[in-house]
Amino acid sequence: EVRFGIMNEAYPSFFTKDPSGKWVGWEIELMDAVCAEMKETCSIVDMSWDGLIPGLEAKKFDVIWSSMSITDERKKTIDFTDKYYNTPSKLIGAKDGKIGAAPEDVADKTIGIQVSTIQSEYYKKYFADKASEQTYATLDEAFQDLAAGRIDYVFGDAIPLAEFLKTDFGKDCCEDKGNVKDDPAILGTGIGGGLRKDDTALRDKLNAAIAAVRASGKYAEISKKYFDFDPYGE
Amino acid sequence: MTRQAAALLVEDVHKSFGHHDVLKGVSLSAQKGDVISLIGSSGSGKSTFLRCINFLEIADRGRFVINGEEIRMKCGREGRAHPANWRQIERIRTGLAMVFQSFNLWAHMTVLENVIEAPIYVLRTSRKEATEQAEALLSKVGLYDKRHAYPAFLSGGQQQRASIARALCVDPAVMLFDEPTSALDPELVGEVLKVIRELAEEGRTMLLVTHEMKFARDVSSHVMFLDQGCVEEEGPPAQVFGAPLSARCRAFTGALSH
Amino acid sequence: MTRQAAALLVEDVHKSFGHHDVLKGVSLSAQKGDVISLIGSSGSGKSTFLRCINFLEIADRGRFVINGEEIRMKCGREGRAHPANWRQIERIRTGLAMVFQSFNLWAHMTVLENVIEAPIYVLRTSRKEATEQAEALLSKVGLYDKRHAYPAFLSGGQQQRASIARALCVDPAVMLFDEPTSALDPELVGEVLKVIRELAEEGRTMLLVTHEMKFARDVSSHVMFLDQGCVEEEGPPAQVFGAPLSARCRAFTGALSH
Amino acid sequence: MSSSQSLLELLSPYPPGWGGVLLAGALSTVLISLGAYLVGVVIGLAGAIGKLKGNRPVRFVLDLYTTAVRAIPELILIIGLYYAGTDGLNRILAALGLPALEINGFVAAVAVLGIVQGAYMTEVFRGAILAVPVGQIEAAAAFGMRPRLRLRRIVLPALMPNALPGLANLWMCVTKDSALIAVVGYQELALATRIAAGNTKHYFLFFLASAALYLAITLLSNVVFTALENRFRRGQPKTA
Amino acid sequence: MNFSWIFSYWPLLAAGAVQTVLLLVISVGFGFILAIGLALAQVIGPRWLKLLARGYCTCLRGTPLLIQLWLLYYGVGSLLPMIPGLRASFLWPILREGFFFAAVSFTLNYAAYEAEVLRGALLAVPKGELEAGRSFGMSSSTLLRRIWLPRAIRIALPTIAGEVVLQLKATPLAFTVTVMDLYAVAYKVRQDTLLVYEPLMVVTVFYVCLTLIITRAFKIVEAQVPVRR
Ligand SMILES: Nc1ncnc2c1ncn2[C@@H]1O[C@H](COP(=O)(O)OP(=O)(O)OP(=O)(O)O)[C@@H](O)[C@H]1O
Ligand SMILES: Nc1ncnc2c1ncn2[C@@H]1O[C@H](COP(=O)(O)OP(=O)(O)OP(=O)(O)O)[C@@H](O)[C@H]1O
Ligand SMILES: [Mg+2]
Ligand SMILES: [Mg+2]
Repeated sequence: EVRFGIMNEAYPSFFTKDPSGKWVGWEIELMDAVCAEMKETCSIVDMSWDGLIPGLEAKKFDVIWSSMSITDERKKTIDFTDKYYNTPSKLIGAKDGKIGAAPEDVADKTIGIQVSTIQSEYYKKYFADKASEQTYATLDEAFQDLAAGRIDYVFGDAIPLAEFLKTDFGKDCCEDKGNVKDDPAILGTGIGGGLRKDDTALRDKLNAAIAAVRASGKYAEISKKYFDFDPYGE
Repeated sequence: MTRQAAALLVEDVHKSFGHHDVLKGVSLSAQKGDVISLIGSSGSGKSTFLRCINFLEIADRGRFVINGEEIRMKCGREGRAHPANWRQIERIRTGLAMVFQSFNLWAHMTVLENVIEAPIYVLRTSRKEATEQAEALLSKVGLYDKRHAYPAFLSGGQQQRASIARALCVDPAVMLFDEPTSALDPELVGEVLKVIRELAEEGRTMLLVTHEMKFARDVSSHVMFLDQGCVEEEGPPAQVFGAPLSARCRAFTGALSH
Repeated sequence: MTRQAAALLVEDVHKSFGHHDVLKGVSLSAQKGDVISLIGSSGSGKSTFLRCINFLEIADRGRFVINGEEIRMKCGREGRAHPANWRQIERIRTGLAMVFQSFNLWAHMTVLENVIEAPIYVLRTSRKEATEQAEALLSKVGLYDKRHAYPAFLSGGQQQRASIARALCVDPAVMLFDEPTSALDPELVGEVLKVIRELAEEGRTMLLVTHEMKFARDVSSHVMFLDQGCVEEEGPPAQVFGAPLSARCRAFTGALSH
Repeated sequence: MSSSQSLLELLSPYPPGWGGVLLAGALSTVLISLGAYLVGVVIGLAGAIGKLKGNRPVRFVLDLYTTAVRAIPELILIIGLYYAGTDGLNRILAALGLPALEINGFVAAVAVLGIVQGAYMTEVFRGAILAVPVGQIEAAAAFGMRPRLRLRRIVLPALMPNALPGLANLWMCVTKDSALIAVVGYQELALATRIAAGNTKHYFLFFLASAALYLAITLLSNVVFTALENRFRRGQPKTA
Repeated sequence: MNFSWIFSYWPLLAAGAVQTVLLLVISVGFGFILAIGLALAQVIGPRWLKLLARGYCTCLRGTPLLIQLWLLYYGVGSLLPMIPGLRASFLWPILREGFFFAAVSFTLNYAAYEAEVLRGALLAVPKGELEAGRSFGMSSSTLLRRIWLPRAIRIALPTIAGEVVLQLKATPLAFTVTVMDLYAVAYKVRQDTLLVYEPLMVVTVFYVCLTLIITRAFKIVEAQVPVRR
């Protein structure tokens, strides 16, 4: 049996509980597909973010499957599977007609970024000398501040940003400023499952299953239900 | 305001707690320098009467002239009287001092701090002056070496003496003593007697509740015997103790000697 | 244990608070039915002595035999003695009763509840029996109609009477009275005198602190005069009040009559 | 899709409405809080008595307890106890050749919150006991009451009026602190709210709804606390 | 245990510690003053004021601080820019900051809790001691300043110390309105490195030090008046 640790908050499209307490979302369906591929029974253990790493280490579950970005810094602490998705990063901002996500577009503006994300790293490299940063615990808070005019841009993962622009709230105030220029060194590592350092057997099994799901077309089939593009990235 | 400016004039005080009528029309008039003793059985309303005079209890009915100034009253709901102006009460209280039956020392202050509190913060005396005066008073009541102790660490008699010193330190024109010698030994009672006589000679007016008939006889110029909320007997001590008119008073004052 | 089973035997009690030596070797021995009065100036350590006897204060040194049972002590740090077994103390206290100088009624209970508390929860009397006994006692001290009042709403004398009733209700072999008549009027003092005499006749032992010399003379079989932590004079009342040996005692007992 | 749903539908107690989730969350909030609170009261009383009556080592340990437990973030306590604690325990058990033990997350959370509450309550009770006139306790002792009886019959009723406001505050706190239990995978009101809000993006609706639920819990407990206070303040004359 | 990250994060940590202390001092300081008013209103205020103060305390104690903070920051805060001229005024840089809102809502919340404690303490002061003050002609304000409050605060000191520590533990919520207090910095470190314990331990050490200072200070105040036991 493989136990999957998932954060017990809502990250719609990827994973969330519905009112009846059932787990739904792209990442959940992918998990099921991967499990089927591995011919394992799978169960979900949900925890708050704070409980994920200790839960993993205390063997309450075996793999973190919760949209966790793979970074070098994190690799020092836990192991990761290969990426299973990687979405582009984009800027959204107040409606003013000016589109553009290059460093010169954000000069003298304030950008809201979720704490400790790859976008935060990207900001340091490309925007830091031109714009100023405002750190948020969650993107939802950044959206609200953007709507209130406290900040000028939100910089983050394309999918939740697009979701926000689809809501009544986001539609009225803000618009898509475009994706930022890719930097594979920072943005390219993607999202993977987190594992205990010594659990190489499971890692290899998961990697194989992810690759198989991707190859079999099952991955595209699941993605089509949620997105109008391929979340795997290039 | 009143005939020959009575230092203290109280007329027809009524006070009840719930259905219990404690005072049923008590009157009193004192000139400057008078020492009036209030005697009566336990629960007869002596403390309540004293507390009505400085408005710690508000009498249901009654007229009060203190230090020649009449307290303005207004009628509140339920037909009870209320002071019209609390400022006036506060001002008048600065010329009054009270020694409580249960002392009521401020527990968060040392004896000395207790004594200098009112002079400094009510009368606005300088701290130095108040301290000097307080220390003199504390020496007088034999509490000088306990001046830095907190009340909780004092014996009953020491607390009572601190409470007396505290009342004396505000230099009041009218003093209300509620059983000021109940916890004191005979020697100290004698001292307090001396102090009260001195104060009377200085022209201060004193109202004194006591259960020690001998003390009342020695110290007072006028004695009132309170029984069941009424003044049953009053007059100079010689009369009240020597030849009381009412049987009740005779029984009470005679009770000591059996 | 001791010659002819003294009801109360206390030997060489020392007690100091900080650097202040309050008791410097006080001894006392009482037979069943004795009434011993403790007199002395305020702050001389009378209350402290009483409190040492039922171990509310722990004497630094001393030997205690209460109701014929010796309290086992052990030496703690700093050379101070401690009771070896608190259980023993608790057991012995059930045969002791105390009237406090400051009454110490339990504020969250009515007078009646105050009185029946110890009989019910310590002596395990039935509530009905305790209530009956309590009501009889409250009638005796004239507090029957106040039995459902809370202490905060009582006059000083009423509180003191409640406190006396509370002490009497546990039917104690030894009673410690700390100025039990300080807030009472002469009539009630007479009543208390009667009660104490009755209790003595029943064979109870009483230790009584008082400032009323007349009361002490009337009630006691033995008087001790405490001065500066030592017993300065003791003997039958006739001797202590009539022909005291020490000058200090003469001055003290004579102080009343000037 | 969510925006088309009416607000009432969103709050309906049956799926797809989120009302049921919130109510279930509120219930577990109350349960956890009650559990922790009771543990806290017991620890607090014992701690206060220990601090006032105990000897030096006892007082030192209790000082350490109240300072450390109050200072350390609850999160680290609960993670420490639940994860590292069970880990360590099981390692010891394994070394002794015993089967591993599974500590229930709920129990762990209640224990941790209770221990934390106990630290605050120790101080609340200590202050309240100190405000009881010492003479009343002495009177109880003088009548031969055992310490336990003294506590039950005299000290407790007398300290309650002084302690109740602080105790009420702690109750208010624990109902909100119970959100912490999410770390060990339990869903109470705060988490339920976040999930509902995150799912539907109707933040204000759900935060107000949960605020209303918290307020309802508070109003209910206020009734209890006020009744208790009135009862324990009987016999106390009105100030002012 | 791995603490190597401290070297790259220490400026952030220091700034975070300052924010934490500032939030604590501001909310406790102003909150206490407000609490005195609220407590007095409940004890001696006229009926309407009593009800108002009681309602305030119930609402602020009854709802999570997080929600209050959000209502203030996202609700009131997003209305502020609509006040004409405010955006241009010198106040804007303060009003725009999450810190301002965090400080305000912490103060309001702390006041509600503290008021409850003070209310109980004011009622616990023996009536006779107040009467003694009145009988010397103390005005209500003098009585309050010299007798009633000092006495009440003494009674409540241990509880007040607890409330201050509780307030310290509440400061991390400020992160939800973008204030990078010490806890937020630790959170960032944990997100960056996925270390569970080490960043929290740094916070813990800091909190323990602050708590020690708080409790020590309260102990000193408490010891000024000896209690007979
Ligand atoms: N807990 C205490 N700490 C320090 N000193 C104390 C304490 N209790 C009493 N004292 C001091 O010990 C001395 C004796 O006190 P005690 O109460 O025994 O006097 P007393 O003889 O009963 O006097 P009184 O007749 O005034 O009641 C006093 O000077 C008092 O200040
Ligand atoms: N606040 C109160 N509420 C209700 N009844 C009260 C209150 N204060 C006093 N009483 C009652 O009023 C009566 C008179 O009380 P008061 O204190 O004036 O008596 P006193 O003459 O001073 O007696 P003592 O000599 O015992 O001190 C008593 O029966 C008492 O029970
Ligand atoms: Mg009286
Ligand atoms: Mg005494």
